[in-house]
Amino acid sequence: MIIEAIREHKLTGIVVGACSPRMHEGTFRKAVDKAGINPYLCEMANLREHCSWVHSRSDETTQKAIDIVRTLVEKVKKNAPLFPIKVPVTKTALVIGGGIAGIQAALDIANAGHQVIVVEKSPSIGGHMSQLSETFPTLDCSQCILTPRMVEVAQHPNITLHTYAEVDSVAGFVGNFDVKIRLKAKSVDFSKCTGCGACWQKCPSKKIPNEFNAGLSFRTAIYTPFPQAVPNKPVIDRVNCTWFQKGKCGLCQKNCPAGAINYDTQDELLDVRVGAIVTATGFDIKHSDFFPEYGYGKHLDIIDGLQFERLASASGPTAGEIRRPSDGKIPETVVFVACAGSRDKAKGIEYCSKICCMYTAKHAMLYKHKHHSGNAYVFYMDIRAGGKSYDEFVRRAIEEDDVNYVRGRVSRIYEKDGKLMVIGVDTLLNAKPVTIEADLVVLATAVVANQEAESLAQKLHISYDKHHFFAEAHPKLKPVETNTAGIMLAGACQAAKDIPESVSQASASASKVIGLFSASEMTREPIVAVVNRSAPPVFTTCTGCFLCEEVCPYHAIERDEIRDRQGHLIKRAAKVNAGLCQGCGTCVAMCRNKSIDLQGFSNEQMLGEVMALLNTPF
Amino acid sequence: MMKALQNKVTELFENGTITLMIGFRGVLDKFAIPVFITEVSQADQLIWTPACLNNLSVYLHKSEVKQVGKIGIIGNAGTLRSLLQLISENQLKELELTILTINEQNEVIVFASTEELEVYVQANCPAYNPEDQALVDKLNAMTREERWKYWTGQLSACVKCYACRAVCPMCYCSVCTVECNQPQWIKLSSETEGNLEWHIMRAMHLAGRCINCGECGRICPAGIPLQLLTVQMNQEIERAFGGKTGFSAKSGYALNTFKTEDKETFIR
Amino acid sequence: MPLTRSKPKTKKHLSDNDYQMEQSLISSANLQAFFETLLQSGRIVVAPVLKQSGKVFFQPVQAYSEVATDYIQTAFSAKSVVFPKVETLFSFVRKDGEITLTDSLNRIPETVVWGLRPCDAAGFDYLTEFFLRENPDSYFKTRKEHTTLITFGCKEADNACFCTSVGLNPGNTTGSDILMTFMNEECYVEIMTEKGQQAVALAPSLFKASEVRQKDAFLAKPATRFSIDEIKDKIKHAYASAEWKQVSLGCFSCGACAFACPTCTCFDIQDEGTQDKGVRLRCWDACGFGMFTRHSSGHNPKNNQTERRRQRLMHKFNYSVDNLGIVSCVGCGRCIRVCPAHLNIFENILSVTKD
Amino acid sequence: MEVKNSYIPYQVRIADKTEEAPMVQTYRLEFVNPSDATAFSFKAGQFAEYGVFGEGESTFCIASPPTREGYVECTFRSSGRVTKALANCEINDIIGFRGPFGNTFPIEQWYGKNIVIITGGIGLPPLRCVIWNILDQREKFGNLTIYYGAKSVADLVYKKELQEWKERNDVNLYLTVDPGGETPDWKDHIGFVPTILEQNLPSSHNAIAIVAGPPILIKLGMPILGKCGFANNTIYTTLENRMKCGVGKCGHCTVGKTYVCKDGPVFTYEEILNMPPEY
Amino acid sequence: MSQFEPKIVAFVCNWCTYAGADLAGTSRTNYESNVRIIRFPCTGRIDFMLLLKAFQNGADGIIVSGCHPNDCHYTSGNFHARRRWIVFKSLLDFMGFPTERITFSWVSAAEGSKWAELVDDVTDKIRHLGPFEDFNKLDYSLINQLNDEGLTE
Repeated sequence: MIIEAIREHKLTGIVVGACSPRMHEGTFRKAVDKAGINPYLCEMANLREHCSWVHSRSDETTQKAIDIVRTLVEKVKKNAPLFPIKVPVTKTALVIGGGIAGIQAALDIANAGHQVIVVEKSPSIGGHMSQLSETFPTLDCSQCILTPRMVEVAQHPNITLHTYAEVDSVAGFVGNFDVKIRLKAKSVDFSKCTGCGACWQKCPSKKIPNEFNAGLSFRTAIYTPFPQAVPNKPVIDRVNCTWFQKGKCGLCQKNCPAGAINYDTQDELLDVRVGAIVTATGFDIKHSDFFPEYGYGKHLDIIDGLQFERLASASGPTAGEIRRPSDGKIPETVVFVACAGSRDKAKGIEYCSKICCMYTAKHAMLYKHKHHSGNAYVFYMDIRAGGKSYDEFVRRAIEEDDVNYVRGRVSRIYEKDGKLMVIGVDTLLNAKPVTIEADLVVLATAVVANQEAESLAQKLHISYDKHHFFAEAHPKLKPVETNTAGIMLAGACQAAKDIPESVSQASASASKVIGLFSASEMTREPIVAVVNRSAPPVFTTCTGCFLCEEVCPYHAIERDEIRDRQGHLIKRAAKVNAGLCQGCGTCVAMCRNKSIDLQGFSNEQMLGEVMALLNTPF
Repeated sequence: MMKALQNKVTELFENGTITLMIGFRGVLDKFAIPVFITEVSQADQLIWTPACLNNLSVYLHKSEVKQVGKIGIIGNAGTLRSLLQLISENQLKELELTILTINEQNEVIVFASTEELEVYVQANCPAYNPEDQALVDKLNAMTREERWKYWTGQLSACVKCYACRAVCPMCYCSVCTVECNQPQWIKLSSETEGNLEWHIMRAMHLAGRCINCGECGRICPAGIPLQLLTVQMNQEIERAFGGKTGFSAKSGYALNTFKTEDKETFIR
Repeated sequence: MPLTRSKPKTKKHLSDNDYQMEQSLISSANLQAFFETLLQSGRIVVAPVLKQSGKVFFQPVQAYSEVATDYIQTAFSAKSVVFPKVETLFSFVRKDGEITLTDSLNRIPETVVWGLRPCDAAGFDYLTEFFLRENPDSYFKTRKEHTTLITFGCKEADNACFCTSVGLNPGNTTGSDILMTFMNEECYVEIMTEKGQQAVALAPSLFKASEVRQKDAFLAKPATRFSIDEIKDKIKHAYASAEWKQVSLGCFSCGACAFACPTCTCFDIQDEGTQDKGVRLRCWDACGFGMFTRHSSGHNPKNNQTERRRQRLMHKFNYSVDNLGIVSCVGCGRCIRVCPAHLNIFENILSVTKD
Repeated sequence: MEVKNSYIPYQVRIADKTEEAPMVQTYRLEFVNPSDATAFSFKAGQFAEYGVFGEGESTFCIASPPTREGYVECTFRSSGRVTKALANCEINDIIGFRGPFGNTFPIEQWYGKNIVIITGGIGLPPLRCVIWNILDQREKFGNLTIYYGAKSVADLVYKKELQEWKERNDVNLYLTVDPGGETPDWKDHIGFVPTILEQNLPSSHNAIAIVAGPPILIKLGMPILGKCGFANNTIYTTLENRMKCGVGKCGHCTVGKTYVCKDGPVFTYEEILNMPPEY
Repeated sequence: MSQFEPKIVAFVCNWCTYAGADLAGTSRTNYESNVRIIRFPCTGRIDFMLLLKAFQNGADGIIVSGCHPNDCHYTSGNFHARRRWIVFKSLLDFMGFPTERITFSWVSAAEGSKWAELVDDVTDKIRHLGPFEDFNKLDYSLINQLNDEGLTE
């Protein structure tokens, strides 16, 4: 109908008297566009929410409606046709984090034919998944399915892998982020290193807790985190290296056949320009030392889930045999405690860690498979096994592998002549207190955000929740974007997730990136500020005081130098980077001589509205 | 002391430090007259008396002056402070400037660096003129109706000659808001309402930038004490956000920063 | 013998009226009575008033007590009575496509300006020539017709005064309707025009006839800075003088001089209000403003202060002579007193005409 | 005697609106009040003040010839507050019109002479008035040669009429656009007007020349004509300084002692040479 | 003649207060109809001159409202605005302008009811203050001075 009206009356501006522009501005502007008129010549008069719905007396309401329309008519008269802003897109993606989510995202984007840069802070990619023994619900070996992917990343022609590296700073905006990557000094020249391993075999400092094995074994100062590491080349952990601490030793250098060891390497800063960023920095877990009631992790045989994964893992410290850390005995009774910390306001972690129910069941199952005579108890609050063949999996644990599920919390664990007394309540058996003498206790400790999450979020200008999980742009409709355009989320950095979820979110964010890269230019809303430019001899009214620079929350104000044909500087003036500007207009109100104006809310438009709203004097 | 000044300037000319000296010459009634010296021979015109009131830094915005190249300028307290403020607002970048002053002890000082200037200013230049202070307090003591009557009465005499703007070192916009007519922010006619509008806007634009040299009030042909507006503004800003203007080349601008804890008692 | 201004014999001057001037006397004591008669006559009386700023301004007064007596010169001239700083040319209303215009000419009141200086009165003379000789200006015409000028000769002058340099003097009658000169306890009254006569006729009893008197002894003797005839001649060739740059360097390009000046006539025409309802105003403008001559294209014929200052001075001493036969500077010295940069017009004129 | 108040505008109605070039419009204006229409008359070269009530007035010449009565036409580029407001007017809107102001081209003195017209961009409108004035009484004049150029093909105004003039064999038209302003199908000259002029010098025999356009064109064009034999008093131009009152009072348009609005806008090169270069 | 109905102009930001007013609408909260809303992208965009213009053109009261601190859609617009208001208000106070006619407020997108209350309160307050005439009372050029009874000061 509007379209017809436009065509019939050759309209040059449109005011739609209807509902809130916040709701349907887009709709109507599209319609206007169809009619061949610049969409930005259409404004909406909010006659519903701001008028008819809130006032009873009809005469007043009508008067107000008239005023509102008149006001917007004045505005529209001053509207200028605007055109979407085109920003060139650098078709290279940055993936932060080399866990399964990062790997998946990187591969998807790379396979779509775009360049990808992967940054991983530890010496190898793989993340937590590489530590797992087997995965629910299929019980297939974690590394068996992960390692090929890791290798694929390393060998993919479109992927540049930076391990032992971190993001130092991020500038720029969607389409063109300028990222500084800090390549931490490895002290090993990877171009020479053959990965033979001579160095770490000779390394004297051998008593460093092995992160990969969750502290259940030791590693050397020069090390590769695990046998299947990618890249499978060592780095020197300078904090624990005698050479760097005491200035002597140098055994590794002496013993390196390739002469790859170089103690003098420094951190390097690498500048890259990327069009989009996928953050896949993953999660951490709480450790047993977090729980006073479980003895602050003093007792070696109270371990967390990851440690159990390593015990159960064929590549683990016990070569897959489940032996308790204290004395290496095979435990007869193992108690698994679900929701250790999670869903516990008192501990400041209200949320559910989501994966524990499943991996606890898996752990119990693995234990029973390896030690049929043993007893496995699981203390749980309730079982959350939503997901494809998840519940079946838990049932199997209970029914086929007769794991004893006790519904209740564990209030306390203490040691009594070599046994761990697990005090809990069975809420199903009319809240009868139960005590179990255990040899090993496995806490399904809460999943928490990565330690560096907050500082990274600040570097990226993305928001995060109070638990430091990164915030998605919209909980339902934009689950993988952040509210900073061009930055996506994948995996557990956004919230606790299991592998399949992480992978699918990774693919989702990859597809967002690929979508962004599908065009060489990206278009943005033209509601941005502009600094006037005019013909010589005026050039611009801006006097270059740059007091606007400071107010811009997006650093969109740039310093421009206006030169004549001979290249002599005529004046310095502000210039708005349309790619960065989000159109808040704070600079406009700031500018003393009105050299900056905001398209769509220009001085003329706003003043026009004010003037129209009120009857003028005389 | 004047001799010392003249000799110093002669020296500066001869060693090629400056090609133009902005200073003061002979007195007509109670006023020293700004003078632009381009040849050594004229150096003997220079004087320095309590009558040297003009804020010469204003001339640094004039294209005719900028073109001359190496400029020497002698400053009273107001001038020196405005120079610092102007530097902090990126206005003197292109200029080769040699800044002189004459201190309490009647010694000629040539500032070697902005830092030196800062030190001197912080030590020797007052933030406010006590008389303005007194007037401001007097006004604040009035009822709001009295103040309204006072200002509208004063401003009814304004003829919009823009002398206040012309002598203001901080009014350096190449095109002033009154001159941009799309939209026409300020009425050009000089009737009280339009005058009020103009002076409110001017005070707002100078709030937190004005260095209180008081020139606007001193030279107003209609005798309106305009400087009081900005004195009040600066004091308010100092109270609310801290910081003084014109004492450092890096003094920020109170209105383009904020603290999350800024007072908001007046906001409901 | 008082000087009168040299006028080209060719053109007859509008201000030359055929009224035969009369002299009379009024005692200083009776001045107040005369003043009050004028007030009572319903005329608006504009007189010098001392403001707290220490400056004296012309403004409408209600009582003789408000009138300042001890002043050399008012800050602004009285031209605003006939050429207001803001003047409504007409107001307009748009109603369903039709537009109605109404001018304000009929609202102009009968006014007396009291306490002008002879230089100001001479200024009115120039204004009359300027506004009425060619394309007569209705607004000025009406106001002038409704205005009576009562001038007081100057007892003292300061060193900004230079009327004697432009062919005037502290006792000259040009432009006045009545010129009063204090002579001890008496006030010598020269009634120059019919309007003057009408004013006096309001209170004839206060005046007594008098013979022609010599005023010079009772008048100030401002310094003479130059010979006007010499200047008028020399300035014809001064356009190209290199001195213009020097004399204009100090200029801040404000409008103070033009707005204080009794003979500056530049104005701007502006609309205020909306397209449906508003007024068209004319308000003072000044040739010193940077935007004064700027085209909308950005091109500016008088692009720097040198050219603009030259325009103003050349206009006063050369152009207006060529156009109207009058030096349009009356030597009141206001521009010197108000100039923020303390530029001095007679100094400037001398330096651009030297050698 | 009662003088006409020269500040009270006539009311004129926009009868027609043509877009000549980007931002350039031609309005045909008719007097609202018939008596005004009969009272009104003007001559080639005069200008007027066109006002949008509430926004202000703007100055441009009358672009239609006096030989066509009952209406006036004006052509303007929207650049400032007033011209923009003017451009936003619709057909049948009423605007203010003050004029005619200024002196005129001495058309009558040119009878029997060859006419050379040199103009650029938005300088054509004032001369369009002259051109039609001549064409409407073609027999009274000798050859008519027109040099006209603009920044680009799009910026040429009166495209239809240019076409018409081109086709007439009694008009000799040199069309040009600045280098870079041409379109693929552009057949005419490329280059700045003065250049084209120098390449095709007109004969000064029994001829008068009129130059109008941006100041630079006037400053460059007139000497060239001088070189090819035009006497300074046979070269005319029309100046367009900023104007407000139109009656020699407001002081904006002064060039030295000259008020462009009442002593001009039409000047001979001779007169120009005696003025300070303030236009 | 019914009681005086003030004209109130509300300068609001698009993301919080405007949305808040929308909410008031969708939840059918009834409030005074004296207010006219002008929508800005952000309180940071609101130029103090506009407030002045509104009063000049006959507004009796003004509401300026945006996001609560830290909630600004553009992170800091409202903080800058807040500073500007502090200074502007104190200038107007100093010049004797009746600043009680300007109400600054934070109204979030969720505070439909607060918006309604705000409008009602302000309308009520301005009703008591009466129409704003200080500007109209001002003398208008010398010609009017001459016609007026005497002068200010």
